[in-house]
Amino acid sequence: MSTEEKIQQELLKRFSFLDGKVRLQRAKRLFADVPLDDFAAVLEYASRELRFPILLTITGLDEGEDLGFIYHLAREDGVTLNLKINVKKDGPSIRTVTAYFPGAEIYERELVDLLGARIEGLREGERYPLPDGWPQGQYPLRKDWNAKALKDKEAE
Amino acid sequence: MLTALFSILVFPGVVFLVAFGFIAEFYDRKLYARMQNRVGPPWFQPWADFIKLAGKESIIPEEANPGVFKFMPVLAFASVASAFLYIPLWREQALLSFNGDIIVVVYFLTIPTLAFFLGGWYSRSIYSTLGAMRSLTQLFAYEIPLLASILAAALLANTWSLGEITVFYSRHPWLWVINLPGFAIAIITLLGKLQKVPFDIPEAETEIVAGTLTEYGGKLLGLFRLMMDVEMVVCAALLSAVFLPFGLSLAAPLGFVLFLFKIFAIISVLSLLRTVFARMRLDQMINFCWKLLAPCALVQVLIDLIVKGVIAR
Amino acid sequence: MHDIRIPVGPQHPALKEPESFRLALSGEKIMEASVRLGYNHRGIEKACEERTYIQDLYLIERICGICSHAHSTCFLQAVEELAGLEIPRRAAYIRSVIAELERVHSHLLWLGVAGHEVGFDTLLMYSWKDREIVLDLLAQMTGNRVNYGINTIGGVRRDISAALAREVIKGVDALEKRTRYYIEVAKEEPTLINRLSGVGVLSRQDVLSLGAVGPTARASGVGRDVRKDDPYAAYGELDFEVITDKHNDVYGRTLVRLKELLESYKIIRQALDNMPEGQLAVKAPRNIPAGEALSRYEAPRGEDVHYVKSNGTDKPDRVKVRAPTLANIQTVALMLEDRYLADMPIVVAAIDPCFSCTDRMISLKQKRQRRRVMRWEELRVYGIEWYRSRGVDFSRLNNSLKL
Amino acid sequence: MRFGRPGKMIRQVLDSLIKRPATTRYPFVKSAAPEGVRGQIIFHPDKCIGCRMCMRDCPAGAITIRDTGNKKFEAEIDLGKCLFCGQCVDSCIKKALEVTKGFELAQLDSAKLKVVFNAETQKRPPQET
Amino acid sequence: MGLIKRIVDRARLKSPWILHFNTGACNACDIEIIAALTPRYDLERFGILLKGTPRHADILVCSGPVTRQTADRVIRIYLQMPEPKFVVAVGSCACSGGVFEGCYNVGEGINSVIPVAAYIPGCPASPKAIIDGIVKLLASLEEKDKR
Repeated sequence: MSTEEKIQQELLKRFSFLDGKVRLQRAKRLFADVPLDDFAAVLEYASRELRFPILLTITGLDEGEDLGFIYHLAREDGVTLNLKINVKKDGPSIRTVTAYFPGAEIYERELVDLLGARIEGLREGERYPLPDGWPQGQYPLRKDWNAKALKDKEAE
Repeated sequence: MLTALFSILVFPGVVFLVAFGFIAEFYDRKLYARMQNRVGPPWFQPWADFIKLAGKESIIPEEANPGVFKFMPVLAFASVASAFLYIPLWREQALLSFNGDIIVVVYFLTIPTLAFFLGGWYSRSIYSTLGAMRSLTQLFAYEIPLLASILAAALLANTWSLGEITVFYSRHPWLWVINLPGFAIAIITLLGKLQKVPFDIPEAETEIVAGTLTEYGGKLLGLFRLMMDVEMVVCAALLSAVFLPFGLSLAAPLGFVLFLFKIFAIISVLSLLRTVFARMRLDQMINFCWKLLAPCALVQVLIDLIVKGVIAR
Repeated sequence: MHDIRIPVGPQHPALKEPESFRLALSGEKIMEASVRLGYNHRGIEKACEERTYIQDLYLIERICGICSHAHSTCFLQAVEELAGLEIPRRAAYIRSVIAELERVHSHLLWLGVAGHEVGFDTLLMYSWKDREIVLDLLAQMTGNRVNYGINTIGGVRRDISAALAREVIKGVDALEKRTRYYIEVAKEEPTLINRLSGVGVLSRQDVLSLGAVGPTARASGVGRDVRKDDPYAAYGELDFEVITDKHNDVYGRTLVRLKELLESYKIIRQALDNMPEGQLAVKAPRNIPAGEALSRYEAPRGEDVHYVKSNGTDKPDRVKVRAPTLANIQTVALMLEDRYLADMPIVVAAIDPCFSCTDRMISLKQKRQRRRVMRWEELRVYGIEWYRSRGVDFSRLNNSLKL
Repeated sequence: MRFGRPGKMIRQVLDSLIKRPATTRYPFVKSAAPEGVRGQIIFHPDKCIGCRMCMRDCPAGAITIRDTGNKKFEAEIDLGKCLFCGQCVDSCIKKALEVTKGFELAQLDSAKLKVVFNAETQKRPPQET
Repeated sequence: MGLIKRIVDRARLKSPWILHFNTGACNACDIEIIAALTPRYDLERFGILLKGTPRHADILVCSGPVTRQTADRVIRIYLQMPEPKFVVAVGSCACSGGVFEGCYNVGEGINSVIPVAAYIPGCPASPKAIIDGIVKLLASLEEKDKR
């Protein structure tokens, strides 16, 4: 019963709606799909009780009509837990996690810039990583966007 | 009249100084490079730099005051060149000397720092303003120990004229050994005056781009760099005259060679210190100068007074 | 002294790379600092989605010129995990040797840059002269001084012959002598120590909350090293210690990096001594089956994280790169507050930023009074803007040049 | 504020004054690049069968293979784009591409960066670029 | 007058001061440029100094494909430099956008923004290649002066 399986059992015991959604891909790699509205509770539980103090990064995915966000959490002994949530493209905005991980501010600002995610509670600051002259509403990492769209937008 | 003109314009005057300044700069850069295990620049490098800068288009910033901006390098160079006339090269007698010319020489050598300040302040760029402020604060740090150590030697010789100082020390050969600590302090503070590495804070390349010289380019920059070389030669000559007074009664050619050797020795020490130290922060430099150098310089003055008292009886 | 705002960069002798800082100074003290990056943002993640895995390999390798092997190996571990490939032991050993040689050349490079930032150019000249030994070894082993291109999907492209291994051991011995000399210099040269100690202080608590990684974290006592926590390539079978330090400042980071060099030499000798026989690479399919993988790697600057999602074709669906400097850059604003302007270059250089990895930024932290900075005003006071208000006014000129 | 014993590097700096400088006088003394270094990529038109695998795998799109009639091909390698990574050499099943150690490729006008390899350039010896 | 012009031209070739700007490169070429100043290659024997401000520089050494944000910075720096000035593009990215061509935030190398005098291919261009490029540029200027 390796530590990863112990963590998997604790997660399933704590949150019943997670069963069947927590995958152990290989040693030290746990993947879990979490519904949006319970995400805050799962994150709170993982970072406090399960002792995942490090947020490696947040990956943004464009999955057709909704946006996927994967929060990669890690522990001192190397086990990583990747929590995935899905949000409709024009659906509700998500809460910022800077309360638990102050370092997440950059990752969230990048999501806003490159994928057009709406994150509330994010502090006001410089845009990142796109240049200032970047036209509004152009999200480079969206599947339906490509460099030519930008060139002809600038041509107008 | 003609010989006076000749000596002002050519021999210990401007032409000799410019040539000697360039040779000194080449020697300093070559030694610096060799100590870093590099080959270093060819012999004509300082000349090529100066001529190239003279050939470049010089841009006067719009908001800068053109008068002051252009005049500062000329003022600095003039003051440094005229300081050289009062320093006895290898004969006891300098070209011009009167009682109190040591103060005039030290005053002339402070004008370049003032020129840096005004040049930097009037070129209106943030970096050069910061550089200008730094060069002034630095002036107060290194000026006191430098002055104290030079005047200590003068006090012992009981005169304010450079010529008489050298005469005094050549008559009492063993007295200049007492001034050796003063000589060490003078060399360290000289690094501050010439803005060499441990104290090149106003021109700190990695912090404020090029400090006071950020806005200067072309001819004016060339003149400023020439002024810094000449200042190095003049200060080295001043220190060698005050602290290394031996071998002054030799015949002209041998005396001149000994004089050159003394100046190159001082420049080698400056170059070695420049290679081996990291740059100090402004607050560290002020602490270092006030807490360590200034007290030592005052102790040096005390020693000289005591020795003078002993000799007088 | 009124509050003057000094923009530094994006073109600045201290900063090898384009990033611009806006420091609010009162006198010599920095009251508040903001970093504006994004100059290096090239849109690599989007480009990865439009190219095949083989082309991506060379693109990912050029994210950062100094830690190219880090990014390429990290990316390949994810792709090999997706394709279910088990790379031969010899390839894993060769990857570890090249990784450690890259750490050696990166740390020597940082030592020189740190010396240059505090005006100690002799240290730059000597440490980069020694760095040439490592670069020659790497050029012989991989074919290029940097951006080695020794990795391919499923293993490595070149072998390390016995003669080459002896050459490497000879080079490593010479470098070990030089590194011990640099440790002595770092411990005894007072002008260097005064400029490094007490600067860029980062407490253990700040490291944990802001998530700093690599030597920056280890210098504050947080012993986090992916080679030990989540071993990859051949690190599971090699023994070495994780160097930590209690100084919490730039001086501590210098010592950590220098002692890590000694550990790297130990690892290289071990890996070369018991290098297993076997083939160099496994045949890799052109189309990678669908799936997602996360891979971590201990780059010279800290922990490098790659996330790859594949959809069965020969082009990845999503590649996410989190470079180590991104985690460390957050601590720069914290370290810069109420320090001297003269410390700014060394504090920035202390985290050994690699902005080409990151092109990230941190937010402007308004410390005391709330200052509303106008949008247009902010655009004008910008990086190189202070040239504009002097000399020729370029805004009229700009539109005449083709952009 | 530590004063301690300054000038730790004095001994090292002084004895490099005596030693020969570590500079290789490059343009005047041509020293060969280390063994196995990847320089300019050259193309042998006779071996090429026109499968264009190299064009597909080139990360920078630096090589273009053109058909010059009756199963003969010519290649144009754009040195401005080429990364000298050698992936095309590995992907070429007919070994028509080869890595050399040439690195003096600087040009003053960008047109000269595009090097064409075909039948008649084969006869001329590879001129010093 | 001819003599003075020839002397100034020769001096200009013997003391080319360089200014380095990284327009979004992966900093491999920047390291090689600085490595060319260190003891093993030592650019100072050609009289080359690395200067911090465009006012002092003659040659602008650029590395990296011009990203959108550095585009107008490069132009400003080029305009700040006093005549006569030259631009050297180091590395494949600077010559033509290299491996990053086609990325949305990247242009096609330095010559799409400012006139370039010499191109040095290589990824990264080794210090020897950089020295070779600068020597070729200086040699071509020498011929131009003679004519």
